[in-house]
Amino acid sequence: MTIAPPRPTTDARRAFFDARPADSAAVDLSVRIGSLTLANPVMPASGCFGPSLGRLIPVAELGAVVTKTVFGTPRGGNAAHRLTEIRAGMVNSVGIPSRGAAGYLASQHPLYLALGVPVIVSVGGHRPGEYAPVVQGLRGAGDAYELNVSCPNLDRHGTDIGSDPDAIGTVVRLVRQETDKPLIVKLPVLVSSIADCAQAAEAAGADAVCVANSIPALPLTADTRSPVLGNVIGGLSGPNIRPIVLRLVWLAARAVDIPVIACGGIETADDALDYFSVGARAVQVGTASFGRPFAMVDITRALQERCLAAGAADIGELIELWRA
Amino acid sequence: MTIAPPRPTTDARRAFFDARPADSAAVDLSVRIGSLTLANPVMPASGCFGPSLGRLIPVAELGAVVTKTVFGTPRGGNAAHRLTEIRAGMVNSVGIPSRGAAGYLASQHPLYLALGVPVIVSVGGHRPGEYAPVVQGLRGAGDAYELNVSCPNLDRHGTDIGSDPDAIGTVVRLVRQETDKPLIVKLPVLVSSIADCAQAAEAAGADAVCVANSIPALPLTADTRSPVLGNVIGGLSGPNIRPIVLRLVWLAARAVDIPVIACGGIETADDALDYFSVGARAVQVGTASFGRPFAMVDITRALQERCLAAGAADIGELIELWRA
Amino acid sequence: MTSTTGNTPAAPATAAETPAVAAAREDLAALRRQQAFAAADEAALDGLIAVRPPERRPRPDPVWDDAPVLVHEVVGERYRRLVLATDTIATTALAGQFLMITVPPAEGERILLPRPMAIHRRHPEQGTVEVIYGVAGRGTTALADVAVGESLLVTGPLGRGFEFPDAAEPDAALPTAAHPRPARTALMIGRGVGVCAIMGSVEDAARLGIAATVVLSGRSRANLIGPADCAELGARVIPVTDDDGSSALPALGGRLRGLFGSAPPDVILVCGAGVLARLAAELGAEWGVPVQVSLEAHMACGLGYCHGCAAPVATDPAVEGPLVCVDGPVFDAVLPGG
Amino acid sequence: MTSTTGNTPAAPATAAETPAVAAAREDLAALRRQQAFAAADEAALDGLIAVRPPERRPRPDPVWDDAPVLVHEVVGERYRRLVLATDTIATTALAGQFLMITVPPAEGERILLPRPMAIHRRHPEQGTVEVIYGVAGRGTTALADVAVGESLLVTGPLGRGFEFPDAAEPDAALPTAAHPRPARTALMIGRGVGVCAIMGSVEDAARLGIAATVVLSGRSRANLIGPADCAELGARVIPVTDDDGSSALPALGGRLRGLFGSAPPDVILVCGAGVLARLAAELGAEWGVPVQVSLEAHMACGLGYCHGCAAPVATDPAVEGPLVCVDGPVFDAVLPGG
Ligand SMILES: Cc1cc2nc3c(=O)[nH]c(=O)nc-3n(C[C@H](O)[C@H](O)[C@H](O)COP(=O)(O)OP(=O)(O)OC[C@H]3O[C@@H](n4cnc5c(N)ncnc54)[C@H](O)[C@@H]3O)c2cc1C
Ligand SMILES: Cc1cc2nc3c(=O)[nH]c(=O)nc-3n(C[C@H](O)[C@H](O)[C@H](O)COP(=O)(O)OP(=O)(O)OC[C@H]3O[C@@H](n4cnc5c(N)ncnc54)[C@H](O)[C@@H]3O)c2cc1C
Ligand SMILES: Cc1cc2nc3c(=O)[nH]c(=O)nc-3n(C[C@H](O)[C@H](O)[C@H](O)COP(=O)(O)O)c2cc1C
Ligand SMILES: Cc1cc2nc3c(=O)[nH]c(=O)nc-3n(C[C@H](O)[C@H](O)[C@H](O)COP(=O)(O)O)c2cc1C
Ligand code: FES
Ligand code: FES
Repeated sequence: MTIAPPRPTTDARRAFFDARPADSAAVDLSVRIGSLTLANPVMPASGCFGPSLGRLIPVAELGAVVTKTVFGTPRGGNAAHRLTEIRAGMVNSVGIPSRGAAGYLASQHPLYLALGVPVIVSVGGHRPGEYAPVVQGLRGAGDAYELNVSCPNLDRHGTDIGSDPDAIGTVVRLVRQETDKPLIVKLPVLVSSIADCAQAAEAAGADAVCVANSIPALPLTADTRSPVLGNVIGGLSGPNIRPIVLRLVWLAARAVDIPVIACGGIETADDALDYFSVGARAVQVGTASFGRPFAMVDITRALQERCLAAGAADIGELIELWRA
Repeated sequence: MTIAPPRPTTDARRAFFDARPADSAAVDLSVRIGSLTLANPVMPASGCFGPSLGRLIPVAELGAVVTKTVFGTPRGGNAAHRLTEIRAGMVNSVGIPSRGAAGYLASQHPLYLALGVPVIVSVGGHRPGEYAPVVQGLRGAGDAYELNVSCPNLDRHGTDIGSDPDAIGTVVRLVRQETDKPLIVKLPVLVSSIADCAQAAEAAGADAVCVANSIPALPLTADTRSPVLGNVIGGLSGPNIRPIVLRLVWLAARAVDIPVIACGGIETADDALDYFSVGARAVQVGTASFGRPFAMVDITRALQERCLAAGAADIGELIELWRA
Repeated sequence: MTSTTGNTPAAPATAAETPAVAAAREDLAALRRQQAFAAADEAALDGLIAVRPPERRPRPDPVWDDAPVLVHEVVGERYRRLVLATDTIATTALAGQFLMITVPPAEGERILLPRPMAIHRRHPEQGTVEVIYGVAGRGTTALADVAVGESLLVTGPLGRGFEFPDAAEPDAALPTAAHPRPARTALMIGRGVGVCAIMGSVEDAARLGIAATVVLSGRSRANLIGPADCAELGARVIPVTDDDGSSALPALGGRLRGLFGSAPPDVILVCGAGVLARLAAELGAEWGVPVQVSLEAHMACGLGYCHGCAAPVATDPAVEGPLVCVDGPVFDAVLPGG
Repeated sequence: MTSTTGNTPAAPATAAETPAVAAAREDLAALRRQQAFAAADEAALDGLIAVRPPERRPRPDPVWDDAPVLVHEVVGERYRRLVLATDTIATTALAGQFLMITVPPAEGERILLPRPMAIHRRHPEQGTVEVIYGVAGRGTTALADVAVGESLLVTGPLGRGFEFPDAAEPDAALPTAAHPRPARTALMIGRGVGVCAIMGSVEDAARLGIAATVVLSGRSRANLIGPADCAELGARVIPVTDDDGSSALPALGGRLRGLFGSAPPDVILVCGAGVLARLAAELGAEWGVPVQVSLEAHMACGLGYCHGCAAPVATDPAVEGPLVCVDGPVFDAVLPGG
């Protein structure tokens, strides 16, 4: 067996890394989430990113990374199928497998740290009291925490914690006792009043809200009309949820003074600008990264280029220009 | 000026009327909503039907018709644009113009009565107490009432009445004092717990729930990112909302014993069967009628044919056959 | 979002401007022009629109049909022409009525709402109608993919069209304000695809012996709709275009005043731009002749039941205003206070 | 929903049965057969799958690339072959690794998730790879529309492929349970598009001088994937098909026992059906040779971060099980308790 000497090969990924634009002093994309300043407002959505993406895209060009939701104790995931794609969009019911806070610290956090951008650790629980112990278990790891309250509340026959403003307040207050780091509350879509939920988070001391998680849905097979997903129900994501989430972001941004981070169906800089124009201050990209791993970096670069080209110093100015 | 003698002309509408299938004694599509028996489980969604459709389709083949929502006092509609179509679906913010109960009785109800099928009058209000007076004002007209509780509750800073189980209960109890006719409560999508809402309706004496109304959304123009709709917010409808509503119907059907009427993105008999397979007992067709006015009648006919062909006596048997 | 620029225009170009920056500036300038145009067009209709008095004859019953596509071809640089075989509609449609065309699903593109389109020509003998449309967005883009031989689901004829004064009853009565004298001459003004709405009236004029003068307005000669139709129908054509400035409002108004000042037409029919409707209303007021205008609105049903197509008529907020699909698309255009 | 039929099959046909009823009955019967087949295939994997011991050599780094489509043609009756120019992947991919192919948007059809596809052939000299796929649903239907000359966004090489025992270090050590003797002969079994996953190993066998016997299974001769590839690579082919019964499990098992009973292969590699994986595991147990199987799962990322591709391996509910995209797609297949 002879081993051929390696010859230089080429691929589009390499060219993409090389095309990194120069930072322009004329454009300021930075955004503050509490005490944390992000260099730009683009980050992945929780569960739609992993350190292994660092081999495919220049993660350092993002404003931050967000981890998959970490629970207090280890959990397996749901039965297969865990995801599918239907005409309406992607539907997933991964079930948030987690190695627990200790497992995350040992095996995942070092990989996230190595990426060189702020790490926002997503934290989950199935009772309002379960979040603070996870944050405690993380022992200060992470630059901010995103509290994923789109989880069934086992104290209240399975209604989402995040659909109950009181429960949101409890979660935030308890976590606040554990950490001074910025807290982001990630809200569900199916709530009676997104304004009430966002205000509950703000009043309890959250530094930002993320609007929103995926929309619960039930995909059926075409032949026998049985559930596609092992868990029957999954979360719908992708571009078709964008007009629904745009309204929620608009309402939330009018209801609170803390920044609103938009999440839902963002694929391009235009989609991000839609959200900025209704009041978002940062964006998260989920489903789009699967088909186009470089989507987030593309958006970051395009935001800078658009501001530059329009002579706008920041995104706020860019939006004002259209409306002039 | 000479007037040409009329010559016989032909069109597909005429052929469709003529193709009316014979009723088969072997198949029973009937469904009971309280004291009312519908010959089949297919009807229009409120706001997506008018007596003028009777010129285009054999309305007598439907199980019932549902009127546009009637309010107590006359209201204009929203500013233009009142509707648009985006990739995610249709979005409307008609604003429910209404001539009030008296105006409906005088100018609309006679046209509905002439259609020869049960008339379900949709009733709206902006406070829980506003529904019963409308029903009173209808003076017994209509075979059943659908209470459209997807309206902002002016008593509670604009949160939908239908997202609050207590308010739902109040609406139903007050209307029940006015009428013995079947009451259907039409629920919104953006609620914390559809099961709680459906149970509140059932407990207060409703005969059925309709799941669900359109999903609030905010469409923006591509160029200046300004709202397309005069009212900024509109209701998203059409096939992309189906997987979201399927889950709600599944949850509602498990939560209550009264029939669940499914509404959301139904275009074909297959779509209707999806809903039947998760527990719906009747279906409403909205957006699909705009593009294919005969969609509802097509579904009714196809349900009968499928049962016949599979040797099933009713839709329940048809579904069991796949699962066997 | 805070901004320091407020309403100031984009900063002027500097020597160091890159091509990307220059392109973005041009985009922004184009957007501004378009915004200004749309705003002017909308403002022009302000207070101008009134529902027409009740019709004297019932409208034809609408039907839906699976209409085979006999011709589907590019017209000029911007438009496409469809010839549809749809016997009942071709035979019954009145001038200025419209169709709802359901765009068939293709390659996963699903268009939910039918698209309203004027009936450009009726050929009752052949049982066909013609539609001319511009590719504007998702729906018309998908429509452009339909092949000859396929069928389109169409519903029509819909709405209330243009009517010549007393044309229905040519020898009815002496002219009064409510019943002006039967039309003997007519001025039609159409711009872009708006020409399609008035072509049925050009057909009627030819049939009724009314002398028709048709202003065809568009960006350029190559993009005018209707010259051949007008020639066939024996109408006098006044082509006006943006590229030579002849379509500009003052120029066009001056020309029409010159042509008709001494012998005004008996009626003015207009479609295709709010500013043209206002010009027509001004001329109508000067000449004391009625003006009818065909309007557009986003539509879902076309039959008056979805309440989606509010006409731009100010009404009591507790009363629903007129609907473009059943009370129009043709309305009276009367100068506010006129 | 109440039902009186419960689990009884559809009523037998009567004399008065109409063609529509007969067709519906046939549909129902086909659905039942398909359900039974899918259930058997899933059940066959039960308890069979185990994660392979750690690799001795690191996997190649995945990249993404805009890969021009050089060939896109129909193969047999049911499949399509893509030749993609993607230099780094062609040069680095290991046998049994796969790509994620992003289906480009077309005519409004938006496919969000990339589709996992085995690398059927690697041509490092040309910098190309081949993929063969069947049109299954929305994604592959849209993929079939991609024209030669367009580019496809692909990510790869991904996952853990097939490995010959100690092929990486052919002269490493004496055979033990953990380190079986270096392969000199190999049996590969592929069915349908599952053949694609094993063809890289047929390539490796040719390069390493391992005698390969390849069972190609499919519905009919015209639908077999791989005969030409195997001929080119000098592998012995055993074609088996459904239409002549040769692909039936007992027939195939008997034939392989006859061929290999006295001189078993050093390894069995299998892909394309759960029931074939179980047959291979049975043969492996009889012959005392290792069996590797490549599995499918719905995937989003292909990189181990979305946790969407759970492998069918029972684990402690508090511990996440293996993922097909990074712990597989190739796993060990060991009879339960074997
Ligand atoms: C009575 C009537 C007659 C018409 N006749 C013609 C004609 O003969 N030729 C022609 O080219 N066009 C005509 N139009 C305009 C035509 O309907 C629109 O260009 C078309 O609906 C645009 O659809 P789209 O999907 O391509 O655009 P999009 O912008 O993607 O459409 C989004 C939504 O807005 C609606 N919409 C957008 N623009 C218009 C508009 N101008 N009018 C009404 N709805 C709109 C669409 O129907 C759709 O629901 C007519 C409109 C009306 C109301
Ligand atoms: C590692 C691996 C290698 C594969 N190699 C090949 C190959 O070489 N040739 C080939 O034809 N097929 C191969 N497949 C299967 C191929 O990925 C599916 O046929 C394809 O994803 C179906 O997509 P669709 O949109 O046409 O079907 P749809 O049923 O519309 O897909 C709906 C969703 O389910 C997923 N899905 C459906 N079926 C499968 C499946 N069998 N496997 C994985 N996901 C599925 C889709 O990706 C999509 O997310 C492979 C699968 C895996 C996991
Ligand atoms: C595969 C997958 C896994 C996800 N996991 C999580 C999670 O662990 N925690 C969380 O808060 N959201 C999770 N989400 C939701 C996303 O973060 C995001 O809110 C949602 O997908 C909507 O954004 P998108 O349309 O851009 O995908 C997940 C989504 C997907 C598709
Ligand atoms: C134009 C339009 C008008 C509507 N008006 C009403 C209404 O008056 N009352 C009501 O309860 N729902 C109304 N709806 C909601 C529909 O009844 C239905 O719940 C929704 O459209 C979802 O069904 P679909 O996807 O089949 O359209 C309206 C929907 C549309 C599209
Ligand atoms: S389009 Fe429906 S009312 Fe006019
Ligand atoms: S496909 Fe994402 S973890 Fe395997």
